[in-house]
Amino acid sequence: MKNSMWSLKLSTSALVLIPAAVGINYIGKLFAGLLKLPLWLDAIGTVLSAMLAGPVVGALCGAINNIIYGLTMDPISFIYALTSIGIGLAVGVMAQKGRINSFTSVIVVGLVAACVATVISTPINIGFWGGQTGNVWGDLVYAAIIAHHFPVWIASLVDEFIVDVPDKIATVIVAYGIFKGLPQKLTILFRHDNQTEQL
Amino acid sequence: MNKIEIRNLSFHYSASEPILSDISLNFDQRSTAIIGQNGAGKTTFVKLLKGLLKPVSGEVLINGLNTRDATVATLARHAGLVFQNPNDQIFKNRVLDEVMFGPLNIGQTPDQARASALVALDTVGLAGKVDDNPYDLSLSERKLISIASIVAMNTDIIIFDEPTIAQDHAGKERIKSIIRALVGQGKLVLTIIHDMDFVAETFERTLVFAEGRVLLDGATREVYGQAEVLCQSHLEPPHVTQLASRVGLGTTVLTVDEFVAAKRRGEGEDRGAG
Amino acid sequence: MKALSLYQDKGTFIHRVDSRSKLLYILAAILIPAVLHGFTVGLVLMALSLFLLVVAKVIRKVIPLVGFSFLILISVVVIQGLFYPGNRHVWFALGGLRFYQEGLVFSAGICVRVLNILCAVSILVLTTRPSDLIESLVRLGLSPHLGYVLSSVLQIIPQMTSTMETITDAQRSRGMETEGSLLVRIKAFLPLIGPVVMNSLVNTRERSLALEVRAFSSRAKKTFLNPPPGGMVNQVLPIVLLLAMVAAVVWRVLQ
Amino acid sequence: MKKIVVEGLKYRYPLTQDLALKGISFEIEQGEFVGIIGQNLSGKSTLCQALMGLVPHFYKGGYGGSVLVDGLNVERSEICELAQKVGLVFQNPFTQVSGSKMTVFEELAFGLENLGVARDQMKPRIESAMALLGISRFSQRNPFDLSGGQMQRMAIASVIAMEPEIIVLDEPTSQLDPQGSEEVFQAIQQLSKNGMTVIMVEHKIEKIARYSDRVMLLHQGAIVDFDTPERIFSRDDLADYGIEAPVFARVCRGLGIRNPASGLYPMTLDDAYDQVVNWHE
Repeated sequence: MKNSMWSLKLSTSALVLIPAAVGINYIGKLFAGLLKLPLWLDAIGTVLSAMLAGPVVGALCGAINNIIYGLTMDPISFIYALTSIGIGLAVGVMAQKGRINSFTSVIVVGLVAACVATVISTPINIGFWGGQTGNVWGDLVYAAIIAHHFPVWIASLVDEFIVDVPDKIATVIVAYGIFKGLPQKLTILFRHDNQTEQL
Repeated sequence: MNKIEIRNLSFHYSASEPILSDISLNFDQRSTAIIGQNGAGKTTFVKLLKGLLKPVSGEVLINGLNTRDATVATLARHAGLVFQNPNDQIFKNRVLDEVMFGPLNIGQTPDQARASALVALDTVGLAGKVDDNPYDLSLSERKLISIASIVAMNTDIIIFDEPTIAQDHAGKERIKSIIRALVGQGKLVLTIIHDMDFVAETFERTLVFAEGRVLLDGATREVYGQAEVLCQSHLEPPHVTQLASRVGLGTTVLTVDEFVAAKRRGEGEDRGAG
Repeated sequence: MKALSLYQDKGTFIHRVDSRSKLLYILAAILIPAVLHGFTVGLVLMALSLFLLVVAKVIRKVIPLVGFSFLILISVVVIQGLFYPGNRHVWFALGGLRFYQEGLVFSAGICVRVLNILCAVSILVLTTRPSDLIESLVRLGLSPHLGYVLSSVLQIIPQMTSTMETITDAQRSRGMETEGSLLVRIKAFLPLIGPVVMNSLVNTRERSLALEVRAFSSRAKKTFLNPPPGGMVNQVLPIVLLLAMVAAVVWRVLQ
Repeated sequence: MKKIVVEGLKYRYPLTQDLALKGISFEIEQGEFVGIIGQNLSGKSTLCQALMGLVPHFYKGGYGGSVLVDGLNVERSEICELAQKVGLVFQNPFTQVSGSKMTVFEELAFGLENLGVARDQMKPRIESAMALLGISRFSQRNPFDLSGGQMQRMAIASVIAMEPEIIVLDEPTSQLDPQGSEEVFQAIQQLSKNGMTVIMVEHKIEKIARYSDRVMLLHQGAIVDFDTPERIFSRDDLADYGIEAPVFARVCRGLGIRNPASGLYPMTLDDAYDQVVNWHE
C-alpha cells in the first residue's frame, strides 16, 4: 500500500525529525537575534521538516514548536499554534506536489505561507489583542488604518500581512537553500514510499 | 623568532573554577602534541591561541600579534584551527566551495582561493571529489575536507583538534603524511590528541596538560620516558614503549622499527628462559 | 545541562496537584468569563489565579511572563482609546489627544481577559514539570510516540544550542565576520544555521536507530515507570472544575 | 544450537549500485567473543545492523540471504522482537540518549516501557543493569550531565535491561578518551565473563587481539577470514586489507620470532615479553 502524504502512521525518523526541526526554529530565532537581523526567522525548522517529510510532520512540528515555546518561554505562543500548523501544512502540501523547484517558486511559496499565516493569525489577534499583533511597525499601521475608520478586520489583516510577508519569504528561502543542499542519503529517510526489495 | 609566545596566561569563566593557571610557553618550529585528560584545559588553551577567548591575565602573542587587541578575523590569517567534528563547520553543498570559504574570507581573490583550495584538496587526497556534496561522503572524508579548508588558507600555524578520532588505519596514515608535509613546508603544527601511538610517530615535542597546568614539556621521547608522571593523568605510554621498558631496553623506544633496531644491536639484558 | 523549562521546584501543595486539573482550570478560566461576559467574573478568576500563584510561592516568576504582554496591552489601551470604531463620548483629553469612554472600556475588557488567561496558564507552566505534564497527557490518551517527541524537545534544544558556540567559533576561526553592516550579518546567517541543520539531521538518523534498538516501534501496550498521581484531590478537583463550567453555561442559557 | 547463523547475506543500501554486503555466511556460538575488523566502508556497521534487523527494516534497500538469531529469522521478525534477543550499541554516546528522560534511572526504563514490561519487573532489571555497568551511583543524574565513557555505559545498560543474550557493539570507544575507553572495555569484558555472546567492531587492534575468541576480517563487503586472533594477525597480507597488526605481532615479525608451538605471533604484552626477552641475533 503506497501510504500517501496524509498518512498518520509516522516513521521513527519522521518523529525524531520533529524535535530537531523545533530546535532549528529555536536556533534560527537565536541567530537572527544574535546577528540583530530585522526578522524573526523562527519557522525555518517547520518549513524544512514540511519539505522533507510532508504536511503532517510540518503541521506537527508547528504545533509542538508553539506548545514547547509556550511551556518554556512565553505562554502567549500557545495561542498562535494554529498559525504554525497552517504554515507547516501549506508548505508540506506544496513541497510534496513538487511546487518548490526553482528560486521564483520559492518566493511564491513564501507568499502563500505568509497569506496562510495572516489568514489564521488575524482572527486570533482580533479575539485576543483586539486586532493588534504586538509588532511595533505593524501596530502603527493598524492604528493609522482604523484612524481612517476602516473596519478592524482589515486593519488587523494588513498589520499581520506586512510583518509576515518578509519574514516568511526569508524563512522559505533559507529553508530551501538548506534543503537543496541536503544529500539524498538523509532526505530518503523521510520519504514514505520505499519498500525492501528482494535480491 | 618564536611563532607563539605565551606569558603567565591564566583563564577562567568563573573565578571559582580556574581552567588555565599561569602558563608560560614558547612555540618554535617543532610540531607539538598537547595531550591530557578531558577537562585538563586543552581546548580552552587552543581557543585562547585563536583569539576566540581573551586571556583573564597574561599575554598570548601570535607572530607578534597580541590576541587581546587583534580580532579573530585578523588572527585567522596567521593561525588555522581544524575542529574535531567536521559537521560543525561544513555547510556548503559542494566540496570545492567549502574549501574556498576560508581563503575568500581572509582576502584571497576568487582565483587564488580556487587555486589554493585545489592544492589543499590534492594534499588530502580528495582531488577526485571536488564537485561532490560533502554529506554524500563518509565522516572520515569530511574530516579531510575540514583539514583541506584550513590548509587552503595557508596560515603559518595550523592547529588540529583530535584529528584521528573515528579514523581507520588508512585515514590515520593519510593524516600523518599531511602533517609531515605541512611541517616540511615550515609550518608550525599543533594538535590536541589522545592517541599516544600516533603522537609517538608524528610529533617532535609533547606537552602534557593536567588541571590547567603544564605537567610535562619536552621532546616526545623524553616525555614518554616518564611513565609514572603520565600515569598520574591517566595517560598510558604506547604499547611498544611499555614492552621496551619491560624488556630493559635502555633508551625510550617510540616505534616498532626503533624497538627492532635496538634489539638487533643486542641492547637489553638477557634473562633466563623463565 | 538544565532542561529547558520555567518550572519552579517549590514543592507546595499546588505543585502536587495533577496537571490534568491544571489544564481543566485553564479551560475554565477561558470559558467562564467568555460565557458570562462582564468584568467582574474575569477579575474574580484573575484574583483567584494570583492567589493560587502566591500559595505556590511562584508569584515573582509571573512578572517576566506577563511583562512582555504588558507592553502590548498598553499600546492596545492607547490605540483603542483613540481610534475604537464605537467611540462617541470623550472621557478626557491628554495633550490634544481625545480618549473616548467606549474605546477605554473595550481595551480594559481585553486587558482583563489577557491577564486572566496568562495567570491561569502561569499556574500550569510554573508549578508543573514539563515531563510530568507530558506523561499525564499520554495517560489521558495522547499517542506515546507524540509524548516522546514533546518530552525529547525539552532536552534536545539545550543540546543543540550548546553546539551553536562551537559552530560560531569554527566559522569565525575561518575569518567569517559576525559584526558590521547588515549585508555582512545577513551573509553570516547561512554559515551558522547550515551546520546546525546538518548536525541535527545526522543526529536524527543516529537517534532513530538508537530508539528502534530499544523497541520504540513496538505496538505493545506502553507501561510507565512512575506510578500514576493518586490522591483524593486529583479525583475531586477535575469534577469540581467541570461542574463550574457546566453551571456557567446553564446560568447563561437560563438568563 | 548455534546462537547466530548467517547464510549468503547480501545487502544494497537504497540509491546505491554496489552491494554493501556481498554474500556473507558464518556461525557464532553461545558465549563467544567475536571481534570484527576492517577498513572504513568494508561493511562492518552494515553487518552489525543486519544482526539487529535495522537492515533491512529501517533502511529498506535490497536484501538477500538469511540471518537467524537464536532461531528467529531477522527478515521475518519485527525489530522490537529482535530487541529482546540482540542489543546494539553505537559509536556516538550522545545520540543514544533518548532525550525524553530526566534521570539515568528513567532513561534505562525507556526500552522496558516500550515493551510494556510490568512496573514491578522494571526496577530489578534496571538496578542489575546499572550494577553490571558500574553506573549505579549516577542513577538520579541527568543523562546529558555524564562523561562520554559513562554515557556509553548507560547506553549499554539501557540495552542490557531488555535482557538480550547477544550484544553487538559498533566502535563503542571511537569517540572516547583513554579513561572512558578503558571503562567501557572493562564493562564489555564483564558482560562476556557473564556468558553473554559479544560481537564488537573496533579499530583499537590491541584490544581486539586481547579480548576476542575469534576475529572476523571484512573487506569490501566480504569475509576474508574468520579465525582466532593469533592466526588472523599472523597473516602477512593484512596491509592489503588496510589493517595494521597489533604492535607485539609487528615487533616479533621484525625480529623473526614465532611461537615455537603454534608458529604464530604473540598477542599480548606478557606473551610478547616471554618471546622477546632472551632473543638475540
